[in-house]
Amino acid sequence: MMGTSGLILTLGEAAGTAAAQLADAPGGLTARLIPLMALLCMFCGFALAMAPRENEKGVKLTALVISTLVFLISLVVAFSFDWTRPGAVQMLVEGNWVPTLGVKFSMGVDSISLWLILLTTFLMPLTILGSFGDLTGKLAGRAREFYLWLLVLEGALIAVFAAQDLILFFIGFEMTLVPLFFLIGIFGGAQRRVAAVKFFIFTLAGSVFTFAAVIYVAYFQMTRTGNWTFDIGAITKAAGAMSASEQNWVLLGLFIGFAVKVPLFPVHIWLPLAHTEAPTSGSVILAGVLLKLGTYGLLRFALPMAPEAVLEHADLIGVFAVVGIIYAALICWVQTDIKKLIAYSSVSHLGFCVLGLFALNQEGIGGSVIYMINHGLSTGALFLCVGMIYTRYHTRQMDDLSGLGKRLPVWSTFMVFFCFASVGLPGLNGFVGEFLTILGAFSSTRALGIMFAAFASLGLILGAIYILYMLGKVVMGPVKEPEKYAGKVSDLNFRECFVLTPLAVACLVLGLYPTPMLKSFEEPIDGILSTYKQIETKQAETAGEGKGGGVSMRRAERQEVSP
Amino acid sequence: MMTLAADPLVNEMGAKIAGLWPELLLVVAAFVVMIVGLSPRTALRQSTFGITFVALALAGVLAAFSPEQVTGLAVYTKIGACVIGLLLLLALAELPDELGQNLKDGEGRFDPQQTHRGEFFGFFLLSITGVMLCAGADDLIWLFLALELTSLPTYVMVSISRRSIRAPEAGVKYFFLGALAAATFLYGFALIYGATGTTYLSEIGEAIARDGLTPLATAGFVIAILGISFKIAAVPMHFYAADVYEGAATPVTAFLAFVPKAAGFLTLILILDAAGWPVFAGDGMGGDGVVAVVWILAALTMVIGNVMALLQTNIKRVLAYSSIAHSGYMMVGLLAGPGNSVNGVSAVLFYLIAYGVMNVGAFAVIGLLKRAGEEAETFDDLKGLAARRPVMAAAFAVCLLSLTGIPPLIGFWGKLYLFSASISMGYVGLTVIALMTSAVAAYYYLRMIATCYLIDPDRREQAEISTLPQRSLALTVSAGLVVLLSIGVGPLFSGADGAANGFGKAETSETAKPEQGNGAKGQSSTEKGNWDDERLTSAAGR
Amino acid sequence: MFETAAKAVVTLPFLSMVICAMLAFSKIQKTQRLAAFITAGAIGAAFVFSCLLLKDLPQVEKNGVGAVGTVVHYFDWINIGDFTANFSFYIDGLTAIMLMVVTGVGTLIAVYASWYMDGDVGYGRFFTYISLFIFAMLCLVMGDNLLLLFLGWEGVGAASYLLIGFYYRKPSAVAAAKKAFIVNRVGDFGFALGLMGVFVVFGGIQYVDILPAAKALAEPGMVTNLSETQAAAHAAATDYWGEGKTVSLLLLSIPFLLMLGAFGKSAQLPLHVWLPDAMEGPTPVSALIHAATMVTAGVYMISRLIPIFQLNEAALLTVAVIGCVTALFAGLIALCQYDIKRVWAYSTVSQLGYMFLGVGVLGTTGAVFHLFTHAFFKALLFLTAGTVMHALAGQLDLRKMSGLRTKMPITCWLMFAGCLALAGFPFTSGWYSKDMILVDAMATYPLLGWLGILTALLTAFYTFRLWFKVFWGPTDYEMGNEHHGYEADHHDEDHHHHEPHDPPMWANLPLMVLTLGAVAGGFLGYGFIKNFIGMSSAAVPIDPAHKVAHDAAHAWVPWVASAGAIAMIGLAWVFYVRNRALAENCAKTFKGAVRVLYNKFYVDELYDVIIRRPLRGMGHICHLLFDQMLIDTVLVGGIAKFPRLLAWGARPFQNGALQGYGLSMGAGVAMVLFVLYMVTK
Amino acid sequence: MDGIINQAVLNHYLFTGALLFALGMIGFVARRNLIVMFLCTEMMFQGVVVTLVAFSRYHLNLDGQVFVIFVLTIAAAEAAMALGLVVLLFRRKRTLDAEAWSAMKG
Repeated sequence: MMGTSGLILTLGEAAGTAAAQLADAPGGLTARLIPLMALLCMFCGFALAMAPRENEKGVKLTALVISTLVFLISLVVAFSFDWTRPGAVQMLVEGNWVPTLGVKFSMGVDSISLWLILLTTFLMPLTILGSFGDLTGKLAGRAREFYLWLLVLEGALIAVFAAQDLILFFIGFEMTLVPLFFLIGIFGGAQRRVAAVKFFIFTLAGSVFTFAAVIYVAYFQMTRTGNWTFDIGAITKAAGAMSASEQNWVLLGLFIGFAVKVPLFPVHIWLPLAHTEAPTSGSVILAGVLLKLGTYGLLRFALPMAPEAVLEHADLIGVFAVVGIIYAALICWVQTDIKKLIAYSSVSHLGFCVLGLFALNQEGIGGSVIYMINHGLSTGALFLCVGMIYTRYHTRQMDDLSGLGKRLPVWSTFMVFFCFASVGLPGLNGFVGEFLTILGAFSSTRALGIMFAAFASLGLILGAIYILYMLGKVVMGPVKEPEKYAGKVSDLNFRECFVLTPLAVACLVLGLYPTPMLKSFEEPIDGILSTYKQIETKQAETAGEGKGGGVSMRRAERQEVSP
Repeated sequence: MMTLAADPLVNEMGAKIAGLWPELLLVVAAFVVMIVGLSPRTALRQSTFGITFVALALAGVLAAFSPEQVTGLAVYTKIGACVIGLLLLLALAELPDELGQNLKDGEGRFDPQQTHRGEFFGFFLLSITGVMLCAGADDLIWLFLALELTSLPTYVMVSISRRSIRAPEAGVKYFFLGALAAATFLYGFALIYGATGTTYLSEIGEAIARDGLTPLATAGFVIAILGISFKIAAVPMHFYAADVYEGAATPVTAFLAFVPKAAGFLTLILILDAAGWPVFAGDGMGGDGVVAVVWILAALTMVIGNVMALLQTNIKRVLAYSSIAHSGYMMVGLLAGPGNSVNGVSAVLFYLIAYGVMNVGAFAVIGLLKRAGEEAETFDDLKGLAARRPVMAAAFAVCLLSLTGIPPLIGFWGKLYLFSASISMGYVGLTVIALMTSAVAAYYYLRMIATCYLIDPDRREQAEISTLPQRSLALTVSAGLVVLLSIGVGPLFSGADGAANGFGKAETSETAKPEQGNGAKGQSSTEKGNWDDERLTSAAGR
Repeated sequence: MFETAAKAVVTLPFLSMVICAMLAFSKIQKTQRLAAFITAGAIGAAFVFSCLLLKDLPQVEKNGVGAVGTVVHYFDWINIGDFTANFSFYIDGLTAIMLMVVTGVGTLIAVYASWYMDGDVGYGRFFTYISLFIFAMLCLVMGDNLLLLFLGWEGVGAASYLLIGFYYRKPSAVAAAKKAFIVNRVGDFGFALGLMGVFVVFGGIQYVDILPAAKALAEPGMVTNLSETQAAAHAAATDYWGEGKTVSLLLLSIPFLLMLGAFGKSAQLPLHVWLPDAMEGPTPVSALIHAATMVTAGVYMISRLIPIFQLNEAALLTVAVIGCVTALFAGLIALCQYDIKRVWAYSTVSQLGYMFLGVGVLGTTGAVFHLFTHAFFKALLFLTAGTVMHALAGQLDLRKMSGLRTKMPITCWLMFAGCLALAGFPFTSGWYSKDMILVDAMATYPLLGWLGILTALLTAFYTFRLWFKVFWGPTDYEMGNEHHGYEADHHDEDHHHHEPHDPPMWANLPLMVLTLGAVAGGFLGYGFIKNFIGMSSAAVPIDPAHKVAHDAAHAWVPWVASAGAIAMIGLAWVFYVRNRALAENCAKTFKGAVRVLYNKFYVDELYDVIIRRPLRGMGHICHLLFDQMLIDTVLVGGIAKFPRLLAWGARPFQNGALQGYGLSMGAGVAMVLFVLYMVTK
Repeated sequence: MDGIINQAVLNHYLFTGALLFALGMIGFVARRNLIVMFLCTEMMFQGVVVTLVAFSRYHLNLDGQVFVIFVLTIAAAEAAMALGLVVLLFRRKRTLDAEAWSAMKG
């Protein structure tokens, strides 16, 4: 009889085989560093729960050390990555998890994943260091939980970006909700409970559609090959053969979940609330990395799995993105809470990201990916800056604060710098992505077009308006502080400078020398675009027989000319 | 399909008994417990728990070494029932003492009329025996008896589980409506028998394959399904669930949420199997009706279960409605049947065990909360739990998140399995409903977690947390199992898959299916004409 | 050497910026002084390196083909797919001229500023910004592609923002800084789109690719050996969309889009509003950024891309008309302003209008020449105005000063030289360059030419109105109440502010150099500029014979203009020296006109009403109505309420009564059977 | 075994069974006394029993009748339980009105 050997026995057996499979992965230790990072974060995170409650300092330091260690490991990964073939999934570790459904524990990176992992591991130690002064008052003594959830979050994020199995991706994707739920719910502001629940439910409600689509695509793959697998490569390869209507449904399913996560207008409504209520570290990671899960998902799954549907609906999605850009920017302008303003600006910025993705060309997608990273750095830094103000004045209202340039010159310098990065000043990092995404939309021959670029560019103007409005109120103007703290606050201390400086350097370096990163994106993007090229050649062939058709003709002519 | 030969004359008593050792052991243990429970000696009375525990554990081991002829389904169920039975037993262990029946320390005078200890554990064992028997059933009569064996003890357990006036109320509702439902599915059984002329499931299956689902058979199956949906607390037989779950003592509620449900699902699997998984009957075989009914019931069950839970303030009622909703999810898997690539039956079996484990954890926490000696069961009582008892809260949260279906916890795997099965059978719409309702479900599960973690305890409002070692152990073990099974989910998957292997797999493998279909059709077309003759010959054979 | 020099020119200000920033952070007052030395030194060194480039330029040019400049690759910037934009420099005659202006004037102003800003707490910060500005400006003029130009373009915008808002606690300064950046962004919006259009049409954004390709498009016969990319661009441009129509539209719209950028940066109508307000910044900033260098970037850009503008006649005409109208418009406003710096600001707008008129009529030589000379005399005028302001503790109101000639004679005569050049007095630099533009304009569009002459008369009048008012008449003045940009606290009032006086000699030295440029820049630079423009991509090929004929036919234009200017100077003398009451009577007579001019034609108010308020209103609507009401409450709230609604519907069946449950169950069974009957029927 | 009943006769029996079943259900809903309600469920069981016996005769096998014996046994067991339960309830509230037991709802 099947399955008669007793649950416990089989369980132990499976654990043994899984461990053996992990240990047998080719390529020695370096090949196994990626799962190591994720698991290290998870285990150490949960282990923090056992730390003594009184020893806050120890907990903080432990968290810092672990996250720094993970950052170092990720650097090792980056250095052992073969940059000559960035499109290939490298350092792949595979182990069977659920053989019945072909679910595997498989992690590996290509250049896009690797950069995003680096972003995560880079931001996390800084965030942790930045949060050292945050847990005061009622929250004193709860450092354990705080750092526990931060580390678990980091582990989940690494797992998402490294996952080469759809289910593993989805696990990471959903698992990020739990730590953030607690981070917002326990350590947040006045409305923290509402915000946490809204964040959780909203994202979960979106992702159930993604889940359905994922299962459907996996099922479709099964009908083609006869084996269940959730291997991303295999599924992506098979998915292109879906019929047009299937693709439409799959795209819809994937899109709903990822759009909520991005968040795209009009499902962005959870974000401002979550951000305003979240503690600084939560906001940093939320804006810096978590939102990118949405665009990353779109890039990894929606684009390659439903190419025909994407071609058909890219314009519609583009409209949402562009409307979101302008709409959120306008809203930013009327905010009174600095943090809310930055939160809404994220909505606006991520609109560019989505727009670039659906331009379906190198410039657009490459721009979008680099925008993910750049937005993570600059917006993360802005949230840190706002957090530093909040720990000093316990307010984030622009009406209460003014002329801080006089009181906190160092802080103001950083603030202005990151604002410029965020507003897309050339030479700083924000510009690269913003420009390339608009350029992609402008020059795309597959979707979107000039009008999309034109309206998106309005975002540039509005972006300047709201950011300068905020700077003008907070950094500049006559000095005004809440009376309680007037004249009592001091400028950034060494620790805070130490948190912001690496971010500033990264912003500058990525603004002036993004080419290596961009070049490393080309190959993976080519992989995604190859599906579209195939469709176009197919259409061109059929069009060649019959009458000339719009998109393919344009593309074909260009190709004739360029070589 | 079934390993036993179809002809009852070949039915060797010995072979059958050999497959029933675990059940026999439990029945014997039940009688022993009942007798020992009446002993005036405290030590002996207190040994009831030990006896029960050992018996269950032994039964599990025995089940694991079942002889060949026992079906995979039965083995899986028996082991699962024993494991979860052990968990439930841990949760239940202190219940008789809580009732204050002057048994614990032998203080006061011994009054046999006042002690339910023996009955409690005895009935517990009998009910579990019923589930085990369900899984091995090959006959409608056996099925009926097994179902009743599962249910009847639970009526008593509910009624005597608490001193509160709510317990008898729950008991009366449960018992009367249970009788109504029993009559209903019995009526369905009668019609099935009428339509096919036999009570043997395998023969019913053959008859259906031969004649298709005649209207009479369809009616029989549908009525049977409706009746059994009482056991699984599915629409339209779900009304009792919330009241009964609320009224019964919490550990008993946990018991109710698993044991009758498991029996119900096993029965459904068996009779749907006999019906030839109406899905495949498809065109001309008359299965549409059954499919439509199950589809609608599954959808309604999920929707009603989840939305009603939103309105509750009593946690037990919330979990009751959530239990209804989970039945709905499992019905989705049931509808998929053996499926054409993912076995929906094995998904259901998997989910049953998964649900059992996380369910015990969730109820155990509530069982530990007290207010003035009575059960504390509102949301307010959860406030600040995390601050006071972090481990307990964490275990609770793990179970609830698993119930929500947050990956990678076991509830997620269960849903993945169920919904893969249903999507691969083309029930995309139903799956989407399921997923949407599970997002709704997230709200109330999250509300519980949020109450534990996010609301600061108010000294005056705090509920007491009793220190019941065994119930705490039940909580810890089930939370631990949730985590363990979540990570090492593969074996449970293959176990469930093996258990469901008997269903449909062979038929659906690419080569076999068309042949069978043709064969069945051909047969039915040729033999429909001389139905009467055949009837006569078969009668003569008897 | 050539390459190293080119790289050094850009790198030095960048390093200076970094060092100055560190000094500023160090907060040690003593080291702050160092910032000025470093900045001035870096810019000066950049000037020297620019000269080296200049020296090498002709030799390099000889090896090049036609007017194609030399490309110096520094490092990769943004490369992905087909898109390439590197940190590379394109060096030709036009670049050289701009380098001279930027680094030359920049050095002088940095030296002046080291005196002017002395004692300000933000001393280090100021020079950090100045270095940043110079760095960005150099990227702007040296970039070999449109994106690097754009980097500089936005970079100078940011520097300008920081410098205008230098006195950041003054609300007016903050508002002005914001306005400058945002209005510039409006222009940049067009510029960015134009840039993308260039990429789509020409397949690249490097000058080496696009300029020849554009020329080839304009005159298909002229270039025979098209390179691969150019051929591609050509093919793509003629029939890119497969219809032949859309792209030509795109191609035709590119100049308009780019133009928008130029109008923003160079403060032309309708985007001129920011420049006068930008005078909130320290005066050296006004001189450097808002007169000499940054605001001329638009002129530089159009000159650089003149082949692309030539593809669309209408675009050129638009540039010319806008330039001309702006010149007149700003000149009129300048007549009635009382703030010295504002007068000069409007004068700058007006002079920039001339330059646009110049490029609009394809007189790039004249336009760039005027850019060159204007840099000198306008910088001089601003710095002298700054001296006055410094002397009078921030006093800028013409009505509150008079006869300062006796108090600060050097300043008086320095400014006089600048005024002459601005007014176009014969043989001063302004005369040469302005009249070159007027000749070109008269030859192409006589109407614009006459308007230009009219503007020249206005220029002469308002220039000398100011000079006469400030330095002539009875000595009388009222001290301002400002100390380094802010309202002075009385207790720390500086003593040497009580008596207006000239700055020390070393601070005046830069002014003298500028004076030299203003007076002699014309006849010294004439050949130089012409030669260099000829060696650059801005050269417009014109039939030489035709040109000579034209010039001969319009030889009268300079003389008419200068005669008029002298007459207007005389008029100003009458009004503001001889009989000041007359001027006041005049003003009273034309009260309405004066008020309109004083209020700058109410353009700011108009923009406020038709753009800013509606936009902000939209923001409120989006936030309150759409976001909070519609999406959050109605949509999301509605969806969230829906399950509860269902539950309320189902609740009555859960009434707790045994029979009720029995009934519900029975009814349920009956309904299911009914459904079954319907399905299987 | 003799006396095969034909379709028509079977239908009569089936109708009788169904009627008993339905009457039982109606009675369950309509009556308020717990004992009567229980008797109604017994009536439903008897409806099933009639049906089973009829089918048994129709099919000419004994499965149905065997089934009936077990059903009756279970019904007896339930009756015993019902009695116990009714006593328990009566002790608590001194009434057998089903309406008295509807505290929990919602």
